[in-house]
Amino acid sequence: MNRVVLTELGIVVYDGDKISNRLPFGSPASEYAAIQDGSSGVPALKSCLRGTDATVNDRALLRILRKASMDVRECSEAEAADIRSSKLQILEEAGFASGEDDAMDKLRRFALELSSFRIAAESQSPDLHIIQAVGALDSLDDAINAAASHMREWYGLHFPELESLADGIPGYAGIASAGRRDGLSRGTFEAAGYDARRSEMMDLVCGKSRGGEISDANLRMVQALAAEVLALHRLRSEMESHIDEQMRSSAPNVTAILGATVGAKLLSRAGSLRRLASMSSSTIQILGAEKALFRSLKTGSQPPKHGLLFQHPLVHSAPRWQRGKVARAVAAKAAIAARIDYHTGEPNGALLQSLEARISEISEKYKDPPERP
Amino acid sequence: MNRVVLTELGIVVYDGDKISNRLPFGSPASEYAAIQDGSSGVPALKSCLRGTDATVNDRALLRILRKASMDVRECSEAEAADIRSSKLQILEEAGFASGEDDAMDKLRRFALELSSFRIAAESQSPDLHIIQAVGALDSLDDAINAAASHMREWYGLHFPELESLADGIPGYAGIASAGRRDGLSRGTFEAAGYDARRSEMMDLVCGKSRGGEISDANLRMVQALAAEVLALHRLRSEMESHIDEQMRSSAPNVTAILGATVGAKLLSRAGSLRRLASMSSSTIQILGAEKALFRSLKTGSQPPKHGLLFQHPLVHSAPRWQRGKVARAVAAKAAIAARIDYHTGEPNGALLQSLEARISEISEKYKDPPERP
Amino acid sequence: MDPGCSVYGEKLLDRAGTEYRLWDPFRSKLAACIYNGLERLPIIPGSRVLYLGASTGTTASHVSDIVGGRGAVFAVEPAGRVARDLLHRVASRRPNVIPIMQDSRRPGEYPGMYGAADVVYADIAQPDQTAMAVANCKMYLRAEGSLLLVIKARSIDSVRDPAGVIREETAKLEADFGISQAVDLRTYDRDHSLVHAVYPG
Amino acid sequence: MDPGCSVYGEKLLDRAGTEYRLWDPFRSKLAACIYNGLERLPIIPGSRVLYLGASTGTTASHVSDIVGGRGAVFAVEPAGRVARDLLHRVASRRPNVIPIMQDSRRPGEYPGMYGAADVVYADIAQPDQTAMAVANCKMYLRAEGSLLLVIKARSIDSVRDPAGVIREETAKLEADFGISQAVDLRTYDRDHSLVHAVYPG
Repeated sequence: MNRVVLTELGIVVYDGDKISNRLPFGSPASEYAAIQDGSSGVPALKSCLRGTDATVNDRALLRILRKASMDVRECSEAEAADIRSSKLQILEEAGFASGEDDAMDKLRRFALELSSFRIAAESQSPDLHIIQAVGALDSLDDAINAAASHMREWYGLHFPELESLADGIPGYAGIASAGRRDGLSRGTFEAAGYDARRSEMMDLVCGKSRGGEISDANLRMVQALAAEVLALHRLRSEMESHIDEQMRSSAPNVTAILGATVGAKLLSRAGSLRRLASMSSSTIQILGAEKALFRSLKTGSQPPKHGLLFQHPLVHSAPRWQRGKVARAVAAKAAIAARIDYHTGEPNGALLQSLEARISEISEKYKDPPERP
Repeated sequence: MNRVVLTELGIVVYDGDKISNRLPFGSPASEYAAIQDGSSGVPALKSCLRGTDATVNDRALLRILRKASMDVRECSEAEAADIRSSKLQILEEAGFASGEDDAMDKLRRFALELSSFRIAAESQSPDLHIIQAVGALDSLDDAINAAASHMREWYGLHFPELESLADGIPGYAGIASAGRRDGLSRGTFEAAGYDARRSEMMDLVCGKSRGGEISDANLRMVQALAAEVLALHRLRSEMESHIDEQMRSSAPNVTAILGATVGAKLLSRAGSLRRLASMSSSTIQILGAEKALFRSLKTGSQPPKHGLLFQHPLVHSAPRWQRGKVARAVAAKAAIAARIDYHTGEPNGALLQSLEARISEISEKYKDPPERP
Repeated sequence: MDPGCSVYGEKLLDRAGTEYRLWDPFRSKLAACIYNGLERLPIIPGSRVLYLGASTGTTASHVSDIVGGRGAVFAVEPAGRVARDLLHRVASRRPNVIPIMQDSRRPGEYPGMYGAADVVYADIAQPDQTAMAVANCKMYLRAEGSLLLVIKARSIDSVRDPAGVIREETAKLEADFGISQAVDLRTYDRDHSLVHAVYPG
Repeated sequence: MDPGCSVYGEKLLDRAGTEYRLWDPFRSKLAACIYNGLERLPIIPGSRVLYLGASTGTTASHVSDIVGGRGAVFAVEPAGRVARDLLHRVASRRPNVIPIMQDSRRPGEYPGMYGAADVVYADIAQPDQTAMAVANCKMYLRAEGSLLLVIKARSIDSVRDPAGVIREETAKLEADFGISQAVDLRTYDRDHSLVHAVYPG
């Protein structure tokens, strides 16, 4: 029985107590990392082991060998412990280091380099990018609202009647971009997205507007502002679609349970998918309600029933007395979803089904509001 | 001696107590307003008065007739009072109304129409537009800072070392727009506005960056964000230039004393040039420090020495113990400047000279800090 | 004077076929003054009221209701957003309101004004409010007419003790008026008083 | 171990030719613990310390100074921004620090770790922190080695009474360890305790 031992500096194959093969790494951190992520083929090791069975001390290496249909199994915990405690001797024996001091030195250098790789890899982790996008989305919303409010007030000096008729930001911006009142027609209003009736009303008030004239210079600035509002609005839509796409692809279960938007916000509040996956379901339930939580701890009042989770349609559309239970059910499934997404990323349809069943149960069982004491 | 009486519904010319000419207005509000703003030529009246002298009850009409070199002077206060109290009879006598009830009705309709004109005219008043621009400028600043912060953090996942090297928002945005690290060169950094030395440093760290890879989809969003930051930055600059231009043209004295930016902010806080012009110099001194003012009233502590005025270079660069006096001097001149700008809009160079003299005086007289008690 | 229309969100009530409007003392200083014990309200049906600082028309609309079809409210407010509301929501809808878009410091230039006023109601938040009101009274207020002057202490001097400011302003009237009553608008408006003064003419 | 370099802004002092670093109890829980009366610090020159939750390396840098050139600090922190600081500002500059970018829940996967530890120092803000620390001790802590476990009550249960939480967590150790001392980190960190437990092996 061969024993395959993966070390930081190379692979050693033991036949009994003797070393039968030694396969040092030219670039230890890269090659070790390649084995961990399954991208390495370890051809040299495979040819060493042809036709024999072996125990392997590392799961990633085990998977690679199994994929190549080799007869391998995981070594025992006792053996793993033994390898861990005699690491330095193994490295010296295998000739990967000239002595214990050299082994310690090489191991440290390996650790520095591998750490660097892992940090780089982590920073390309999709969840971090999603969190950035969510932050940008919130800021875009703030920017759009502020800019649109100024645009309405400013253009409103010229055409005040438009304020109550032109709801919606891109609609108003479309009209303001078109310039002075005397240049606007039903066509302009319709092009801005309003229906025939609304456009006709706008055209009517436009002719009788009591707003003041606007100078060329000021008009130019208002139109520039309106154009910017439209540009921000477009970017915001793109950002939202991007988040939706990314959530579906890198956190499919969280997306199935919470939806892309709420899921991304929870992700953002947690800081990473890893952190979200390590949260208990009660933590997830109140993520976003920290102020209310601490207040309840101070004053001894009831703790909050839900934080960001309130934005989930299932929670906020439930009758008031059911919300706590619904939030708890959603949070429980979300916690599981996050763990699945972190560890495997494979979609699991049963989760959503199970949640829907539980929600029906709640809405049946607690159909009537509780009696007032 | 003729007596010219301007009424809301037309002009009446009296020879002694008899009416010698009646000149009704076809469109009372428009024609009355045209006389008030001096745009009317009143040819009919001028031919009535040819070769005679006359008293006139309205200053605007007086100016028009004087410009045509007619021999006219203002009527006495007694006569003005008489006209005011017998307005209805005058209108009936002159045939502008069929009776007192009709006169009252016509006067009210006149008032509604003239009010409408005045409101429209006021809303095209340049100071209101400046106030809109100032508000938009503040919001643009907030939007730029927020978007730039996200851009830096997001692109920083890919190229973290850039954070400390690329100061300034348009510079960083220029680099982030250019895409992945491997596509950046010294030329990119220089094009973004950095000098040769800085660009070389950036190129160096770029090659050794420990940032993660970035997917096409995420890169596209970051680049869109960077492009938006640049667009907002450009709009902001335009807005600032616009405010500067407008302030110089419609409030030249306030601009001379306070500068365009501080002047526009004070204007914004006051709500209009009319309101700023009706403020006392002590109110102007603390505009913007209302919270501190009310706090001092509640707690009995010292009231604030300056509000927005602190942003004026003369105030914040003065030694601490001189600031109150400097702020008072600036506020005093600003109050006068606002009144001149509201009433005539004519630049007055003496104001600034007088302020500068006072500032020198303060800096001489109070050269040394007061002794500590 | 404008049935079916609520000017500032006040409740409309129907009593025996006549519509009444609830007059809110937290929104209208004149109502506050009445609540706090104004002995005699000189504004009656048929009064001609010169209203300085009519603002968006909240109180002016109630004055319009009181003076009725034979009275008149000359509502003075400088052109601006506030005046726009006054025009659209009050003056254009009520046949007895005449809007005058002018600064109260220029009483000689009130297009639409005619005759003398029975009452001058002045609610202007400016440091020179009292002098302004007096000038308007001298030009328009009939003999034995009333001045109802709202004194806002903080507009006149934001640092001094309000009671002292109010006393001082009231004293400025004594030269030309007989002071009838001074009502503190406490509960509804802090550091405000309304002075009822009669003009001998 | 890294002269001339301040890791977290701490003061560097020169005494008789040797550079010392000021150890701030408000920044480092181990320092706080010593200030609050830790009787015996098991970390000595030459110690091999497995540090779970090394964060940005504030405390780890001081441990590195104590254990010196013949000791080792295996600093475990999952890859991320915090770990990046640990790597650049502490691990890469100190020859006795070995960075291991891994979740402390996976002690079997610590590349760079070798041999047994004399001390396991665990400062992880997670609900299952105690179980995590115990698993690491069973795998790496030598007989008669010490566990220094920071217990953060709020991370374990944000609603319960902290003292109760700390008692409960300490009780979980009693099965496998001899409790040497529990130090309240009050003044420096609210609702935190550091427990010194000895592992019989």
